[in-house]
Amino acid sequence: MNNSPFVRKAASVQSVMLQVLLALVPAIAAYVWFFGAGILVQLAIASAAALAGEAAMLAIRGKPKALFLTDLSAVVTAWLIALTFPPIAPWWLTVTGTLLAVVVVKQLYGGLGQNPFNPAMAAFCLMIVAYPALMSQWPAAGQLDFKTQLDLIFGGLRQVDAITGATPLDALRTALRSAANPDSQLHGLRTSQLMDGPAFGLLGGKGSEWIALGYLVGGLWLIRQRIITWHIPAAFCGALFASALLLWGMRPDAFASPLFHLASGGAMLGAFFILTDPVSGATTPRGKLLFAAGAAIFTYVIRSFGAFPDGVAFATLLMNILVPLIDMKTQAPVFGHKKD
Amino acid sequence: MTGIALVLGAVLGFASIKFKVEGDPLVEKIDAILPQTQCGQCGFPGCRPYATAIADGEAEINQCPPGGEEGIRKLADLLGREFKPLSEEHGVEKPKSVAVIDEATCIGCTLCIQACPVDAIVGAAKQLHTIVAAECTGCELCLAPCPVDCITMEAITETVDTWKWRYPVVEIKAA
Amino acid sequence: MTSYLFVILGAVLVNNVVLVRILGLCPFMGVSKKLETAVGMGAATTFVLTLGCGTSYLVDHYVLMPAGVEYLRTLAFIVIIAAIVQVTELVIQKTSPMLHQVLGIYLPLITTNCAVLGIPLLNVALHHDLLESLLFGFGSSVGFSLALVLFAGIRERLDGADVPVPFKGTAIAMVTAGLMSLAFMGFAGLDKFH
Amino acid sequence: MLRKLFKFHGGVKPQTNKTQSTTEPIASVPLPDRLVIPLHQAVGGHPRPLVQPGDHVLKGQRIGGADGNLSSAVHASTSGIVRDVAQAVMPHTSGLTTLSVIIEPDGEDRWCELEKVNYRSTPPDELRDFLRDAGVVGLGGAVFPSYAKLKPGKEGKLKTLVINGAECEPFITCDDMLMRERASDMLKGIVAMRYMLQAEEVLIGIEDNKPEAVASVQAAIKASGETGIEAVAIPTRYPAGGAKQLIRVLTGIEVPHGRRSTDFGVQCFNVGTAFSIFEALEHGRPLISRLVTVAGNVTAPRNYDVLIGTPMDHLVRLAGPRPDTDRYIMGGPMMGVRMPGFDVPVVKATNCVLVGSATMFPAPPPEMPCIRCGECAKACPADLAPFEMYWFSRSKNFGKAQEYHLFDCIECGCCSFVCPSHIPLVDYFRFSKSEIWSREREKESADGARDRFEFKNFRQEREKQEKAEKLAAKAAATREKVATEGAATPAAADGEAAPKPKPSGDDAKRALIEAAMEKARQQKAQVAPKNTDHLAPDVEADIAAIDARRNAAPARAADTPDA
Repeated sequence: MNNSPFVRKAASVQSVMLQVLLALVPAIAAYVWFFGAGILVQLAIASAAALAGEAAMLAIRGKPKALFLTDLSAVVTAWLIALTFPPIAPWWLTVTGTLLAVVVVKQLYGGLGQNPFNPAMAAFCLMIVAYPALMSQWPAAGQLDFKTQLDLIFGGLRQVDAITGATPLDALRTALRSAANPDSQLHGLRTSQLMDGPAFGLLGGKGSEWIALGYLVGGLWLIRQRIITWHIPAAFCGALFASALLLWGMRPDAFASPLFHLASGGAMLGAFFILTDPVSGATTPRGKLLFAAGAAIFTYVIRSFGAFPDGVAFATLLMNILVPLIDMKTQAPVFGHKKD
Repeated sequence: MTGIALVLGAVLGFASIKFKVEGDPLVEKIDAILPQTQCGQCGFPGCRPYATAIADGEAEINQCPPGGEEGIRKLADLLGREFKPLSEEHGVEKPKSVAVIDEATCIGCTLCIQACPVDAIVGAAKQLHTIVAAECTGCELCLAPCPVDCITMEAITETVDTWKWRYPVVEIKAA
Repeated sequence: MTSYLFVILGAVLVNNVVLVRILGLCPFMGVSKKLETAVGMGAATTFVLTLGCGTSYLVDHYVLMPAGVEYLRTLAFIVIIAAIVQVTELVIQKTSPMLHQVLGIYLPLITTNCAVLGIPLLNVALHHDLLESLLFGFGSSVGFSLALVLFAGIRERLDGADVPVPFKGTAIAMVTAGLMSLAFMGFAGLDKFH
Repeated sequence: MLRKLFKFHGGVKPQTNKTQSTTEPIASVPLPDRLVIPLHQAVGGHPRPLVQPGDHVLKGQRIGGADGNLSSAVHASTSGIVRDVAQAVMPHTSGLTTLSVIIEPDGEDRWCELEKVNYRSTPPDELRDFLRDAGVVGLGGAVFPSYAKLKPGKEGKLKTLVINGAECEPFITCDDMLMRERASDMLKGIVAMRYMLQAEEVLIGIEDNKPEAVASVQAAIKASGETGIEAVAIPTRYPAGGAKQLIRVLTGIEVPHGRRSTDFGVQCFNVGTAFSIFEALEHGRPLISRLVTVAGNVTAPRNYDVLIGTPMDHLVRLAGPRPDTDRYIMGGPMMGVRMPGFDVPVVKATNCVLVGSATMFPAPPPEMPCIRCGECAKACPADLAPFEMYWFSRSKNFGKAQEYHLFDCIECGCCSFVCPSHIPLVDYFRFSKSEIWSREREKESADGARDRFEFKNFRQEREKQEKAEKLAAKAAATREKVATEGAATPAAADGEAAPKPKPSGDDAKRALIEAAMEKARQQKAQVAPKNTDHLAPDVEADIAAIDARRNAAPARAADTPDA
């Protein structure tokens, strides 16, 4: 029989994870609206792979399967993977990434709650390092119908270069670098001119900026539900905005605007859903601020100067490395030991 | 090449004189981990000599039965050595106990008093001896010298003051 | 001035000696169980490597090259490093016997730490001047210390994790090192930018 | 006038379940057949028994004397015959026994002669002794001897005396009922305490879910005409009734772990304690009864005035326990202690007997791994990081757990209450704490053993040396004698053989000591094994007899299997 307390609040890991999944729905809706239903297929593939991988590991380790499969943590990881991978990534890429995330990055560390790295982001990094081409092909909004997407996902059609381009982030960076080059035909063009193409929308990529809005809405709802705190999103957005503002303010022609950075790529997803993963993220209030601000700066640096299309995933992993030290050094003073 | 070697040799020689090491605080740290039963089961005449031997690399860390597995773990941790199970030739880990003198049989020979390494037995020649239970380390060194075998070891029973909360049992219903 | 900064930054992050160049894995795995020892090892290595880079540059330029015996470079560097390690060991033994005990065999093994030999050799290969050599050595060793300390932080926490038995200890540490290395790949391309 | 109140971090709001037991006034309990009064009921030393089986005792008669620095007396709760002074199961999770006085009531309930005290004309030290002998201890649950807390700090006076009527635990209403029904008597106790502590102001903190109690206390204050005493309604949030949290709410002061609150000019007592101090001073009645809430899985939850030592099942029967009752909990659902049985006695710490069943307090869902969500840290009223403490407690890394201030944990249960992974966090902390305490005890005894061992070695060394010196002196004397004699004989060789009159040469001295020590060693070697040889004849006879017995024993043992 248990000891005190004998009463508990009705709360469970499952309900936490379920609410995170629900919060992703607006963004997914926007995704489907602008880019077609292919993403739903990806979500299904990833979920199935995650559950299968988790079930296999639980079976090998002799852990109760029903308990841990229904906690939905694997599904959250799967959805994050599906949402960060290109929607037309071949199925085996999604499956491999998901399995790596669940089996290696999560279960080898002991499963739920014990992984120092964010499984979804580790999977993204692994895949983008291993298959840079496949991981960088994004269709433009409304470009591909569902049939073509299915063909791309399940093989067959593979002359993707003709129909897809880089992400708006990548495209703009390349364009900006070209604009800086006197030999290029883009030389001398302003950022606004560079963003005039069909791939760009009001702030970021066409369509993708609405998805970012979806993440923002879902994330704010999570804060209201007290699933996440304001610290990480605020610090991430603030630091990303500030670092973008700094360089854009100095050279508006060479760098993208702060709002573009916020509305593009994985910024919103990262701020509300990825960096807020409590397992691999910092936990103290001050630690969360540091953690998210650091991630934002790394994100910006990698986006602007690095070799990869987006920096959120790498920045997350980099900050994950720092988490034990951040947590250790930012412990709040306890009752009676405060200095005020 | 030889020149370089000579110069470096000179630097080394100078350094070895300049930074000569005296004393060994490590022994203190090891000694602090040992249970201080002074039982000699490790093969050394007391805990401190054993600590010195460990520090000098002359003894293994798994020779102390009263310290048990946990003691070995702590030593391994301190010294950055690998954990190894208690060496069987030095004894087995037993529940902590104290020696009790059967006062009906004791003849007052004082042999146990001389044997006790921690002065936990009081008494005088030809008088009953008693063990101060609070000071007894349970080393069993008094058992052998007693000519009338009147000393026995009794496991310490739990009282409210020494009662411990158990490690929470993780009950996961198998699915 | 900026170029020197980039030498350091490049050595610390972009071409991190452990996580990107995969040098010096022996102490990286061996002395990272505890934060304290990792910090000590990092400091010792930083000292040895920085000093080693400077000394080996001087020896290379003013002894070996004038004498035309560049083929003795590796040998000479090893001897220099060995001597510096010896001195370091004596100093640590004197100033912090606990650290000396805890670092144990890994302290003299700094001698054979491939990072410590590799960085001076890289200095030669990259045609660094004296200041650059020193900065490169310093940056690399700071990168080494950084990786070591961060790794130790994670490993301390992993101590309490319910890692599957076959992966406990070094195995999961290797996986972790791999993932850290992956994270550092994010810096790829940064050094080319300036 | 509205007082500025402060906030403590965290806290939770469990269902209070208090209204059920406040509908009826406090009731008395018929005498049970047997009272089991544990001698050790309060923090501090174990009181020694003052009665023997067969003694007749009167109500209020002291049966256990305070022992040692911090200890409190124990009294017979009614008149009757002492049946036994023996080990009995105590109301503690462990189910261990403790020395208890078992009294069979004679039904007369006759008081012994009671001695009253006028606290204003008695020196404080005597007053404290009086309260110690009256067995007054903190009735909030910690049962700390009150006399030890009734000392003002270094300055000789106190800023604030905090009286704890917050009663934040769900289900419990005994303080509420006390304040409703006995406010004026309680106030007199408070006035006495204020006098002893020389407190400038008195703040009575009451959670605002008890408006009747607040009104009653305020009326009593008004009626008494005392100034500087105020009943303050504080926001209802568990654990506002924790002493540290209440002090924080009322005064803004945070008393750190391990520090005395008087150092900060504050002291805190429970309302029940105030009442029993009144009883002791005004009527001379020692602490032999207390108010106990019976609630939970019973048909008629209610408060009772219960004699200390009354078996819990005797008490619970009055409230009508439901048939599926499977446990009693002493205290509330957040911090209460599961009882090892139903017949354990009510003691001074028993503020509530919470009757439980599997449906009322279901077992927690299976424990999941910690996901570091930080809910526990948000709920912790001590600003701790429970998930970090848990992480290291679980892996038995106690040093690290302590680095995260394990011992600042007050075990209020908020963290376990909110944990979405259903981890029994408090159990892990209790485990770690008792493990650390046990290690500290071991360490202490190890240090003592080391000291004694080293002293013994030192002593042996000294004895050896003294002996050697004595022998050396003797030898020197002999040699001197020889030398003087030798000087008379001219044949004696000079130099090495002839010792100087005063052997100042180091070599000679060392040689001498060595020789002496060698001799001592030999002597010792000779003596030691023969220790039993030189015994008195009667002892030898004893040994022979014992040896014979011993030899006979195995023989008998060997015989038995054959038989």
